[in-house]
Amino acid sequence: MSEQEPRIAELHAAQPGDRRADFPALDQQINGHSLVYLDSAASSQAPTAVIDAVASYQQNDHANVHRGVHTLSHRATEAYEGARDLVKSFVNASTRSEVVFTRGTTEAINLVAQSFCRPVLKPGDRIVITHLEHHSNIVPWQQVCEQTGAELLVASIDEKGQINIAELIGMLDERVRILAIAHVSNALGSILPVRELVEKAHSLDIPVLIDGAQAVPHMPVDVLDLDCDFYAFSGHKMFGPTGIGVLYGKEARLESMPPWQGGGDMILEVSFDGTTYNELPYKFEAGTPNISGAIGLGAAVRYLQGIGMDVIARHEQEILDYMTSELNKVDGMRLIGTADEKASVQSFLLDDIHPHDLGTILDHQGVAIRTGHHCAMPVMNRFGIPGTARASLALYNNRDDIDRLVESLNAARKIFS
Amino acid sequence: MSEQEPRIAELHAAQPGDRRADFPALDQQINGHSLVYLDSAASSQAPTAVIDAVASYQQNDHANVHRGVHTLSHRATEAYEGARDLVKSFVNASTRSEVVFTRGTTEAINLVAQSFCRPVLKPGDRIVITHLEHHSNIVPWQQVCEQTGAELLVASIDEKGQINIAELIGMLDERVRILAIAHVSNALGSILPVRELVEKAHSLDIPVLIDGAQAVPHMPVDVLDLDCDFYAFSGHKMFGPTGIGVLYGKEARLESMPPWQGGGDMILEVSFDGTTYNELPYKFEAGTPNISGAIGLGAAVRYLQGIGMDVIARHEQEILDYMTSELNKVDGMRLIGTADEKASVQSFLLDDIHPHDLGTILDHQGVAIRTGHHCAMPVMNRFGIPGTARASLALYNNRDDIDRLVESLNAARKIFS
Amino acid sequence: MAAAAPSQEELRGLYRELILDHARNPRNFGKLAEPSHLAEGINPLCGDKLKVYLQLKEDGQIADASFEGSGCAISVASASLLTEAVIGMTKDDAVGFFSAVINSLTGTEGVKNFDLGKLAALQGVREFPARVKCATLAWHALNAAIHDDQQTATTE
Amino acid sequence: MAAAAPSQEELRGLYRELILDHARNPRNFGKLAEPSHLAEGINPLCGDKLKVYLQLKEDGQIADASFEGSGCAISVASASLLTEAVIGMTKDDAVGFFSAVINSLTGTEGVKNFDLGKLAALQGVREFPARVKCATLAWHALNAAIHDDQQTATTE
Ligand SMILES: Cc1ncc(COP(=O)(O)O)c(C=O)c1O
Ligand SMILES: Cc1ncc(COP(=O)(O)O)c(C=O)c1O
Repeated sequence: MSEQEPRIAELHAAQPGDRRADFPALDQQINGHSLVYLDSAASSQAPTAVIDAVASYQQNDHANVHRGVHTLSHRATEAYEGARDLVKSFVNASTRSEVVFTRGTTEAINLVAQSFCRPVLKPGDRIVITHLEHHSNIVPWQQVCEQTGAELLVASIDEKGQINIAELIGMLDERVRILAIAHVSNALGSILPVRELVEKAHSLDIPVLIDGAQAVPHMPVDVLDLDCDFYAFSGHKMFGPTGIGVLYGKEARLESMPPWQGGGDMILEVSFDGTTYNELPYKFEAGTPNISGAIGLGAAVRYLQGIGMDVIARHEQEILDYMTSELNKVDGMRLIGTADEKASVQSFLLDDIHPHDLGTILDHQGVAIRTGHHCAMPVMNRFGIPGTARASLALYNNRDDIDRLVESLNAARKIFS
Repeated sequence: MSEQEPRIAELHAAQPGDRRADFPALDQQINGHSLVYLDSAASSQAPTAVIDAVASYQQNDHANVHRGVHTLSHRATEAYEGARDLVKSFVNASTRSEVVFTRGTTEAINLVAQSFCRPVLKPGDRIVITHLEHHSNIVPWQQVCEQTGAELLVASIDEKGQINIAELIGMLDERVRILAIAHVSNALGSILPVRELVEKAHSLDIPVLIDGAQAVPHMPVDVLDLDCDFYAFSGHKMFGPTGIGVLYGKEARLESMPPWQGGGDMILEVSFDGTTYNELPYKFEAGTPNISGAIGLGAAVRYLQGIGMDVIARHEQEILDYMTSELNKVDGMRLIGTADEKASVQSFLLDDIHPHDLGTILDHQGVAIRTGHHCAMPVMNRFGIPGTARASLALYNNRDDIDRLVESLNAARKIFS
Repeated sequence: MAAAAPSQEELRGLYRELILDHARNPRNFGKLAEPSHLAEGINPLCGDKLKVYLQLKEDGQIADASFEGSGCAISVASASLLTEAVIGMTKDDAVGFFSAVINSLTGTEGVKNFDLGKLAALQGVREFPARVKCATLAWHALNAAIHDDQQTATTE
Repeated sequence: MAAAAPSQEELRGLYRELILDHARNPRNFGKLAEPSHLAEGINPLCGDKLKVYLQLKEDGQIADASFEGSGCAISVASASLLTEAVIGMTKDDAVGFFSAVINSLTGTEGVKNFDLGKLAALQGVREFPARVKCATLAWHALNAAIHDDQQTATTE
């Protein structure tokens, strides 16, 4: 027993919530108060390791990638492709060909809608999504349906913000060309049973895209284990830079797809008689990529692997539980999104204070939350509300942050009482 | 007279070529020699002002843009939109709505091909380009032609690498839906008479896209004066970060186009009955944009404006002239691309040394050039060669760089003699 | 980076009693029976939507005005104050008033020689740049309605 | 960041006399009259293309081999040396030799107990990672040809 104790102490010291010093943006005063950042679902802060990796690349190693024999070009290519290897191992893809760099989740989903779906969709075909999707996992499907005459089916959610699984499964039949679902809802925090849904869809030969924007920063993700066909996520929500994200796609799927954008790097040969496209993943990376962004994302992956995604998941779950119970103690509190399985996010309403006003008053006390529809207007319609206030967590949040949140909510009630 | 002298001395001291200290990447040893960077046409180095702007944004002001009431989100939005204003003034657009941020030139051209052209193209329609285009201004048009049955016409170039204007103008008639031309050729350095071509095309109501990737870093560009309908360029070639670029489009053109990618930020309202798109330029910026990239690009614009594009153009013209005459003194030299109007780039072949070998030998002496087809395979075919060695200039190059280039070319001849 | 942080007084300056009162009990709330002009305003930042209804007489006088929709305290109070202010104005005066209000909320200097009346209470928003669009939303809709603009007005 | 810079000797190690000789005077250059197997290799980095032709006997022995195309000194010399080396081998031996060569050029350790013969001259490329793909291009084409791969081989 006693031998174990030091190890427990170490574990405690290594709590992600104690690593705030790694994140320079957290160490500042906002309106005279130390910043409490509860808006990581919109975009996370970057650790020094990421900021420095990008700056150092620019200062020492920058050149265009893939086609240079000179030293800087070689270094840049190694660093860029090295980032791809890091991402591959992070989500456990089978090969590096399956890791396509995009601007973010949104571009990744558009790529699948336009390159995987558009060429084959016809009237009578269906695409199935859920009612809790982010606009980025709705609009690309609306667009491709409009372009092809296919139909968009939407599985509903219940009062707690959970999808109605039976209804969703009932929608799956031979007319469905793709099932596109969030792993974690950005507005409600609900975790979807994606593994089970992939299995069900695959039993009917329906390919599945998972929007993992809100999952990857918070829990271990293993695409091989999930067996999904596509998995999309964004660097800027997982402590990396903006402008970089990933489409994971099973090799056979990506192979079967025509390229989407055309340009440099995605071709083997261009002539006016015809053009031969490059291999995976380059076929889908037209033009000069976001080299520094990918390198920053690689540094973020390394940072996360250094802590361990399971450690992060446990830490955040504890803070989320604490947040839920503390918010429930605030008078006039209405929590939106109370699924049994949740991660990292809590939406709420306080009395009849408009979320926007709440956001301003909290900001005035140094507490940064997001307010509004969170790019999930259908969710707001479902609950009959124009928007919510949303506090969202990342590895660097701790109990003090929650206490400050609750304090400032009580202060807001006073102003509006 | 004597009063003028100090001013001339000042002018000389302010030569862009003397500002190398602003660019940390230039200050390093490569293979035991101080770096001579002659690959800016592939990607330019960034000044400290840009690197610091990006790092400082990440350290102090990062959050997601456009939808937050908290302080960081407001700061991020101001900085991102401020970058748009800087770009607007840099190319003299009429309104900020005309400045759409993209990943780079390639994405900008794909956007126009898919959103402006695809919906209206039909068999019998034509798109006109030239033989000196970069793959990014070829493949998107090949793709949209394949999708719609339209035809791609290619105006030829002469031995000097100049387009045959009469032939090009002869191709313009009522069947042509767009003329897409480079402002400056990346492989040959030829400057195209874009203003004249726009005027001619407009007299036949043909819209014009200009690929300005190689123009914007080297000369003043005024889209209002050019009167082009679209103008595309990349941040990473104008001393900004990778992953950010610009599509300028006339407001009326952009208004008339459906959105391309779908997702967050590009909508006003989403419901399953239908979605209302946002205003310009947001309609074309789906998903979280490359915020730090845009801010870096803004810093690059500020840096360039601080020097003055006309000063930069004069300086580079002088170095280019020096380079041409010095290269011509090297035995066995064959210059590829000898247009009367040229900017910033010189392609060449030396004896029968393959460019790739030349690249390695030069790199070994610290001289970074690019070798190969420069994403312009049709140009290589035109000259019946597999590739060239290319030395390309930017504001930070000076005569010493050219002397080092020539020295190392002579060394290469010895190895292969 | 940022301007000086808003102080506690400034927060109270934003949420003045007059504003909170109009937010809680908006005046002229609801549809007009037979509006001659109407327009919708959307704030894409938060998704807030307001509809402004006008009843114009033949001579251009605004006989009646109302609004509908949901929004934050600032946008609702601003819309409520708007309806009170413009009833009785000519449509030209209302356009002039619109410009003066927008200017007073967004301009770098305060507006001189223009009596904003109760609307002056909105000026606390000047210290909260992220909220300016809330205060101007109804006004953009008013302007669109008067000009019979088919399009949805936004605060961009 | 980078590994130690290549020295002047290393540059001479890359461009050895044997390599320059094969680059200037490539052996077995041109089409075979009636190849039983052929494949093309493209290096997307530089656009270099090489075609490798093989004439296999019924028993699997490589009766003749040649190549065509243009490329840098390294890729041409490598292709030239390849044709010399594989003529007379069985196709299985050639595949084994392919692996050994690739390994010797890209592996982190030198290849032990395998006599590369003249091909050892290519090893100078190990100090020039940007050029490894030039040296391996023809070998990938050889491997594709033996396996009757329809696709163009690339060095990626
Ligand atoms: C003339 C020209 N057009 C287009 C491009 C493509 O730009 P990017 O790769 O930044 O999209 C380049 C550069 O690679 C270029 O030189
Ligand atoms: C669940 C979900 N999907 C998609 C997105 C879109 O990601 P991005 O804006 O980085 O493209 C987000 C975040 O905004 C999200 O939370």
